[in-house]
Amino acid sequence: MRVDVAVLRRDFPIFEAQPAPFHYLDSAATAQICRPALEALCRFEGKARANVKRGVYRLAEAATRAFEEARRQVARLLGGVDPAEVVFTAGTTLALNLAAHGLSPRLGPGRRVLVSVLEHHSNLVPWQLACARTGAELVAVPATADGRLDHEALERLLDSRVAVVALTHASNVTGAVSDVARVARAVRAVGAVLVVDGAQRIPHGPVDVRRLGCDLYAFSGHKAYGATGAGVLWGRRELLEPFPPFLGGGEMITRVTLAHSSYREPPHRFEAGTPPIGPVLALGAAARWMMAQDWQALRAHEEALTRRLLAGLAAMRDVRILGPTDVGERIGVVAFTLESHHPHDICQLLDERGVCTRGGHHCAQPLMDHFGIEASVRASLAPYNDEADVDALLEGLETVRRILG
Amino acid sequence: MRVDVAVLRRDFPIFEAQPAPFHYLDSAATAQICRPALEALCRFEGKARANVKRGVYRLAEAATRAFEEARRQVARLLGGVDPAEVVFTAGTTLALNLAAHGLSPRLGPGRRVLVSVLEHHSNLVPWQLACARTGAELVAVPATADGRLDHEALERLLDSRVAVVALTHASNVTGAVSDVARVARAVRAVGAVLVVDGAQRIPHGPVDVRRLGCDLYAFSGHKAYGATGAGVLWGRRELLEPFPPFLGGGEMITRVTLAHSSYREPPHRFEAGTPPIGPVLALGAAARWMMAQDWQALRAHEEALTRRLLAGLAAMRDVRILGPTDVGERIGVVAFTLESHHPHDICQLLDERGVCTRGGHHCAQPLMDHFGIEASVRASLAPYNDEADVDALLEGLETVRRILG
Amino acid sequence: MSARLYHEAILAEARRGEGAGRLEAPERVVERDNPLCGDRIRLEVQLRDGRVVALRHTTRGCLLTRAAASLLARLAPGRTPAELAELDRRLEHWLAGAGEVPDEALALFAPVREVSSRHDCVRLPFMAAAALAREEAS
Amino acid sequence: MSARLYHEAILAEARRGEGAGRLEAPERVVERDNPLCGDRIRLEVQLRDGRVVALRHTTRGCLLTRAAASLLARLAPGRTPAELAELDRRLEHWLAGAGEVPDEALALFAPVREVSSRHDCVRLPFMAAAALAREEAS
Ligand SMILES: Cc1ncc(COP(=O)(O)O)c(C=O)c1O
Ligand SMILES: Cc1ncc(COP(=O)(O)O)c(C=O)c1O
Repeated sequence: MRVDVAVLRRDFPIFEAQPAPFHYLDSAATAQICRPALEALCRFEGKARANVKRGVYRLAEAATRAFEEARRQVARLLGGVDPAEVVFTAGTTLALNLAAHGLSPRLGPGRRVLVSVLEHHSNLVPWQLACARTGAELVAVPATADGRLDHEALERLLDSRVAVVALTHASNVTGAVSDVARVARAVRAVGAVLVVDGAQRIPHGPVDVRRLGCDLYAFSGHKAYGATGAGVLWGRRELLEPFPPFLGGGEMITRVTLAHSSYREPPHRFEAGTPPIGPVLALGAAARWMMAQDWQALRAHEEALTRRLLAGLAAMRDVRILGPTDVGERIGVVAFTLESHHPHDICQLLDERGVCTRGGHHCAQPLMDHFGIEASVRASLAPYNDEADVDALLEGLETVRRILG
Repeated sequence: MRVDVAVLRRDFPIFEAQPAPFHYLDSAATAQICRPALEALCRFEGKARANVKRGVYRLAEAATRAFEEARRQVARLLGGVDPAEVVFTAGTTLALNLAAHGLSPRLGPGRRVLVSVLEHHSNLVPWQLACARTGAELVAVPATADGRLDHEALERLLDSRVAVVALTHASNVTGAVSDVARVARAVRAVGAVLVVDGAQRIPHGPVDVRRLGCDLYAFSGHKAYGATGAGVLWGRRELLEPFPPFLGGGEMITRVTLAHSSYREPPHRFEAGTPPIGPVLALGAAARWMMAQDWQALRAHEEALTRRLLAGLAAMRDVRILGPTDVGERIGVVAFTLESHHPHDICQLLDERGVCTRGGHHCAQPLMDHFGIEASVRASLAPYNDEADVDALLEGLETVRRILG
Repeated sequence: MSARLYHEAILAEARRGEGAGRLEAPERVVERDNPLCGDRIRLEVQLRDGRVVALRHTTRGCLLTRAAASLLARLAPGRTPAELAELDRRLEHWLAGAGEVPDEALALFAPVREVSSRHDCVRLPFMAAAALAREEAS
Repeated sequence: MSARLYHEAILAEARRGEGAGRLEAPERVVERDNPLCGDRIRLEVQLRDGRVVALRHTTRGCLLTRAAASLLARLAPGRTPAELAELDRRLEHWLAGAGEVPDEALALFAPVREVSSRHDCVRLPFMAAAALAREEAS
């Protein structure tokens, strides 16, 4: 099945709204929202709003039902897990902070947390803070020269001191996809917990977290065709059960006196206060949209575009590509540098032709250090991209050279 | 100026969408969204989405500009504070957890945190957790028999041991509004910090936080005619400046290496990861909508409705009103019990007539204990309510009696 | 819809309040909160040969919870804690729209099936009874 | 719009790179990051009677930052740190659309005023210079 991008774009309202040329190649920063998610959001906020979890009037009951239905949709997207294992958060960043807080009782002097140099700051800074708090040691797993996780190095670092391994499923810079199943077996063998940052991987298709064998999995709605404001931490029930409360507030308690509070079971214990109901409903609708797609076809489409982009870049003088060149090992997130031009200047001039790309360190400074650079240009693909988008970028780079010399 | 509710309701799309009868009296749980907020939300998410704070292409730049403009609107709503003092969060609950975390360095054995028995769990549990972490002592400020803050008792409790005083501006159960300016003077005299939970007060009109003299002020967008998913912590710059980072992630750092991170100045230090951009834009639009209203007229309107509701309830046998009866001392949040019927049964039957109210402990169990009850019914007013709403509730209560005996 | 909820049989059962009160010397005590409204039930139980021989409850709750507590008091004697846990499980499913009513005596809750916000009100006494089994197991 | 940004004067100024390099024995050193892109500038300064007599910079940045650094190197000598802080303040305002260009030499940045995402690129060297004054004050 070939993907008909024109048809697929009908599911994404932005393409009607933005004037041509509009080559959106920044989906790794935020993807565009799909129509069902936008409709769920706007319908709830504008036409049917009530708070969830406690009201008995029909509007409130319907809101609660829709909220729990969103949880079921996300559970399906993650391979059919128990919905009670799906915790709604404000995004990946909050989810990973919750994970680091919840696992803190396992940390302490003599214990280690492994993170890779590929990590986004959101899967690094929370562990730095947790280590500083508990006295555990943060240890870096190196990357290969082409920006993949160094699986052998990781395995050498795994021993009984390791309490937690926190890794990104797919890098937001190099696009490299790690072999989480392989890592999970090795991590389990030393009795450690595996936390996976799925923010970049989920937008490229459903993930069976149980099959992968990880313990916790985080992602954001806005990168997965939902709305800004909501995300997910999935966790194995046995692991979440003993997590101490993180944020205190309404809805997460069973009983409160001034002296003492007792806390509800997961997921409610971790959903303090009014949740981002509209964004959660959008996330549920986006998950359902994702489940309805033909991911084999979308994957082939993405690989073809990635190949075209990589080949076009490789054919240019002084371009350095920051990730693996084998499209089987990566998603369509492609970062690169031009030797003689700064990423910001490049992105600025690409915008001139309606090409939206991102320049900077992409919240992955340790990886920039690994490559010995400060910043790069990143083009990231989603199902709604086509060859014209890729070609506009490649032609745009020629113009950049012409203008900046 | 009399308020023309029919005109005002045109600003609230829900009233077109919900079939009559629709008497929404649950605005204290979540208010309905105003049209400009809904439009800002749906427009951004559906037609103009890009991530904020870093992109240089025009769509991203416009998103960043809109985001910072929302900050300025909120700064105006709070009396014209410095926008850099406005931290966007996921809601009041997260804002208060951030406050408790940020103030933790001031806590420790021998230090005290005062909270009142009027507090919502979101302004209580974070302080319990902070006290448990630091060894500080949590001390309760009592309420009066009619559910107001006992100002004298608070003043007697203030001494040099007190590091933090955390109080609600208006109770979400009794509607009582505390004299924050008076409290602030007394708190300042002992060198403590005053944290105010403004979640219930803000929806009833702009607040000049500098004039009040408090140090930190929290509220939620969804209770103030914005969207779910965003809230605010305002803090005096000198106070926020030394706050340690709370959530770790992207956008809150200046530089990250694996060994060490350095953090940006407020507000960015506290806005880790992708913020809830759509909900923040909605909050900004709601703040602007609020600033355009005639609050003197709206206040008079609310007082008249509150008086009508209180009088109607007082005229019924076996009704107990849980707040002050002087409408000058309260907002239109009215909780009550019927001696012989349970709040859930009452709310369920009120829904029959399209009357949306809330039954339960309202996340204020210590206050329920104060009143010696488990739960109550709460009707809460917003500018879009009218006499028909109040009368539908009062008549509904008669029906409840008829059905349940 | 909700008026149907408060039909005569439920009101009567709630008023009857079968088993309300306390035992002289209870062998087992369970307390259970409904976190959403603060409702609370306290069960006091006497067992013989692993089966309930006496059950009393102190219930602070809505009509549905009180009717359910009264029914529990009638259904519990003669059952094991494990059987009560199974009863709760089947009650949960039936309320959610799946399967048969777990006991004819509970059929009066049929209108509650459409009102998901109140399922936990009906279940509270049965969840408390199910907790007896969990305590036993641990 | 952004093509206008890269007009000849800016490109030439960036290429000129006035003041690039290091001082033999700098009296004061300031480093400053642009947290958004990781760009960095290091200023080395020599003062006499409270005025800058020599300034060198090591700049890793985009064309705008490099052009601005070059201009700073030309504007700084003879000024006090407080005057440089004032220059940055006025540059910020001018970029934001208020007031006059703080120095004719900076007028080449006029097209940047419409591109708010790049204001900090232009300001980075001047913010670093302003930090000299803050250090002095503290
Ligand atoms: C007084 C008060 N504080 C805090 C909160 C918590 O607000 P949110 O649930 O939006 O975080 C509420 C709302 O439920 C409230 O009424
Ligand atoms: C790999 C990775 N992890 C985490 C994040 C953080 O996600 P969010 O900003 O939605 O919290 C991102 C996105 O920027 C990411 O790319």
